Amino acid sequence: MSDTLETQEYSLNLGPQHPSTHGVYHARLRLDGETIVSCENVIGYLHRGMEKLAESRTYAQFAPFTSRFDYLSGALNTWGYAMALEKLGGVAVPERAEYLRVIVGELQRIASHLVMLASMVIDLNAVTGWMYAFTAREGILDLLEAVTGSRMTINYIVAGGVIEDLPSEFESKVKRTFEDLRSRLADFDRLVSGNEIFQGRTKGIGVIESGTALEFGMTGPNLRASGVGLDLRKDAPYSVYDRIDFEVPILRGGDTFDRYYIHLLEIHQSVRIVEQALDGLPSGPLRTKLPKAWKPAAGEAFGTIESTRGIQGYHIVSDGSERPYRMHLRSPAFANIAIVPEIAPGLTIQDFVATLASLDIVLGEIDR
Amino acid sequence: MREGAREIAVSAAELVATMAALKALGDFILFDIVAVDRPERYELTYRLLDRGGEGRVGFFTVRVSAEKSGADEPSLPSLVGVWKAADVLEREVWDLMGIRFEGRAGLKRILCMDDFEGHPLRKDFVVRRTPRFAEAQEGGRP
Amino acid sequence: MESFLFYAFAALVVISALAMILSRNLVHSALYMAAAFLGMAFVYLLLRADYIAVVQILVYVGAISILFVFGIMLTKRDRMDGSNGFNRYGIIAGLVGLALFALLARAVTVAGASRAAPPADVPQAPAGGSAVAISNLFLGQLALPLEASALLLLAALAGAVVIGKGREKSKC
Amino acid sequence: MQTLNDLFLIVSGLLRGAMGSWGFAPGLTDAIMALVSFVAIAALVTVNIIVILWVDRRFAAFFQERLGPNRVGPFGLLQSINDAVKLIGKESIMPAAVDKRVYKFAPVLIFTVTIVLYGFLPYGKGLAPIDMGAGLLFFVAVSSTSTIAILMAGWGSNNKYSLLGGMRTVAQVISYEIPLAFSMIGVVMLSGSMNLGSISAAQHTLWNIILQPIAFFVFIVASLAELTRSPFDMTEAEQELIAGYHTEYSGMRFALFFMAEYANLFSVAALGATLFLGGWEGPLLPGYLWFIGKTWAMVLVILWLRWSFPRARVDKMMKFNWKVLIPLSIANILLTGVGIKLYQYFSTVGR
Repeated sequence: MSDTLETQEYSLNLGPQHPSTHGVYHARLRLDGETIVSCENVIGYLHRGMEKLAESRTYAQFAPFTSRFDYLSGALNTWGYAMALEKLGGVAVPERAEYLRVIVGELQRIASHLVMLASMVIDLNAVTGWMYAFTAREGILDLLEAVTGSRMTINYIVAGGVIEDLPSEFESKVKRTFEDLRSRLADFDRLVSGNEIFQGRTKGIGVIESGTALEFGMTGPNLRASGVGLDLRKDAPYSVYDRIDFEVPILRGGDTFDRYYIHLLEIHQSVRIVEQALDGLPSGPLRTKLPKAWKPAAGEAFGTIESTRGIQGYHIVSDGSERPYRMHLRSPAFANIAIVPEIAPGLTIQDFVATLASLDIVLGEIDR
Repeated sequence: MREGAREIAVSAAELVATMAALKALGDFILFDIVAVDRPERYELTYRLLDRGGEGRVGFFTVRVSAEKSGADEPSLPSLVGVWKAADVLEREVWDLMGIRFEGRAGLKRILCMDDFEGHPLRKDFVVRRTPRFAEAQEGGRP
Repeated sequence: MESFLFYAFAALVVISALAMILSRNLVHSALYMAAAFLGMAFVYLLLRADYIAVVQILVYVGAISILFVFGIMLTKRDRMDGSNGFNRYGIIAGLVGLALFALLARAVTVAGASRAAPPADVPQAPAGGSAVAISNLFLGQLALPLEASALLLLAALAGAVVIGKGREKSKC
Repeated sequence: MQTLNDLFLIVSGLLRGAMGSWGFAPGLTDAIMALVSFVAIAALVTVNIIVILWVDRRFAAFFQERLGPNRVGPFGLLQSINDAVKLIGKESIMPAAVDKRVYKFAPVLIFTVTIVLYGFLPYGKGLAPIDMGAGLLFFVAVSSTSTIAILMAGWGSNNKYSLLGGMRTVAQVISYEIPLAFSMIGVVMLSGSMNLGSISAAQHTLWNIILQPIAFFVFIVASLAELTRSPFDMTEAEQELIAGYHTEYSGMRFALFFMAEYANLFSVAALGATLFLGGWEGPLLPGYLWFIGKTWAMVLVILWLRWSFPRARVDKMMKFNWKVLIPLSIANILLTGVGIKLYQYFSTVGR
């Protein structure tokens, strides 16, 4: 008789239709009981060939498509694309537009982080926390709708500036919404973060060391939760971030709880940024108008932006025509999810679901 | 090097050694690989994120070309041994642009389906309405 | 009424016992076994032995048969249909079974004949249920055997833990 | 007042009298009365499920700053009926690879067990449909058989998620049965009976929750696990196992599982009310109203817990059971025994 009783491994397809894969992510797991032995990522179920589509659209026509990459933070996607185009064509952006971009971008970040918090706690079955976060997000979406006209796939930031000015009495609306947001976040924090069961489910689970995170090219909150302070808004300031006083929260644990908690901290920083940007909002034009058939000179440009999930990069190659010769998106979630097979072995299914939720993936951006 | 050019071009043979040397400097992480289908060659841009400059972050670009010879599949040495991030990035380039990376395992499609035919980002890829799968439509797909 | 119920439950026991033996599927067999246990519990109830019936359900249906089913379910299950195959001992088993049945039938008839005068120290089922009587018996007259069996079970439990954990892990 | 209190007894007495005057045989009368009480229980189960479903939704909505169902009927009261009709009308899909007999029988079994449980509850003084000496033990025993139904569903569905749910159920329910039963022993010791009616009557002066706070805590936690309610709803953890053991069920078969879950919620809450809150004991109002009221208080507590906590981890939950709850409940038995002896000693000395 052998020293230990033998167990039998079996495989389980977690996804693509599964409640907690946040879209159509598919993990092929080998399990021993409920413990994961190995994991294989299967992605691409949402692949829409966006990079190919870009080659048959003009630069302006493709802009709305970019908000469908990371559909939870559409405004930031369009901003990244706009910055790449501005680099490509050497277009100047009016100052007021930069401030408006910061306002809309940070509101979008808050909304996206709230979705992350909500979906993370619902994956741990804290249903009430989920409702709290989504109710808070509703207020932010109302603000975004008031400015941009849409709630999800925001197409507000275009190459050269923004398309609309702020509506009237926007500042007082923001003030009210933020008050509400703060009290809701405090409720949420008390309800979820301090909960013993929640901490037991998340602390020390799915730890990503900073070295591993860098090796896999992780960026964004997930990297900052592992103790690496890398945030383009601070480290390579674009737009007007160098004029705004904010902090980049850094946590050291690298576990699921830290990845969750850093989102909460970042929301507070984004609130600060929006408030300062509203205070410092200069007057002036909104947009450097580009011609309809805009033809940048042949060449290439790489525009990066600190998106909600990490550093997003748009690599655009122009051949002098009105359509891009090649458009490539460097998607942060694509790198973030690549780490899953590395950290999955040893986790149970429950922990896997929690860890996956904390990585905050958006399949629209991964599959492109 | 940091103060000098932010961009270097290397040959395919030197790629791995260059990258390993850059990694040994300690502050670079592999950020992205972009492949562009130029008329006469495939141009690959390896973008590294440089965290070295006193709290400032920059990007460092390494360019390498894969020649379009008569064979369908141009190839380059793989960087999986240097950065683990290269795994999915190289699979993406292989999937969409059809550049084979040598010296690594598990180079298979990542975004398109496993039985997809062709490499969609190549300029000679013809976009059709019907999907291209190895098996005919009426044949029961698994 | 009572005899009708008895025949119904007895039929349940016999049919599920037969089905357990004859079923080709091991899991079905285990489930039929649970049904037979349940039927036995009903028969106990009819005999006014409600405590025994409870224990029958709690231990046999609620725990033992579930562990049986559980154990069988987790074993290899490519094809469950032929998992409870027959072997060539069928005739011998049948003969042994018949002999056992004859023995039991004889015992029952003998006991039935002497039923008129039950031994004085066997308590009759009281009106408030048999639990009180049984617990009095267990904690009084039978305390020593009860404790001995508890010790035995504890030893078995510890042994099961040791075997289940394996040698390597139990070191740490 | 007394009339109101004994309303159901009087009605059943009248029925029996009427049947006697019609010349029915006593056996037949008994059978008909059993049928009547069965129908009454079934009606109670059904009405209860509908009400609990509605309350659960509205209660959750209240916690989550939502409105909840409010369109169908006044305050959305008919929403549950609407859902029931929908589920009955739906096609009951049976996957091809299931073990047909096991798959079909599991929902029937689980619902049967649920209805039987309702028969043991003491709804008022002398109002227990099945009144037996070891009633409490019987309740526990019968409720433990629902495990086998869940296991059948999980295995019969031929789905790995279902099987995982079934596996978790067995580990969870069988383990938590131990502290659940142990937590009741203190109460049994205090009242000196396992008859649920006597236990209620024994709490005439003082509710057991005051004498047995530890047991009450253990009971609540363990019954949450027994019911597989959040935070211990591992068996159907929708974020991990889709829907656990009933992933492959649809239509009326799914409805049976669903209804059984909520019906069990009520019966376990009723057991808690009987054991710790005095059951039908109470001044002024008729006993059955007290019983229903206390049960609903327990139901609301369980629902409140559901909407407040995330799901625990399987291994931590098991550790909690074996390392905290069981020692605690055993210590409680010891404490109760010592307490009873001390009380007896001092009360005799005092005399």
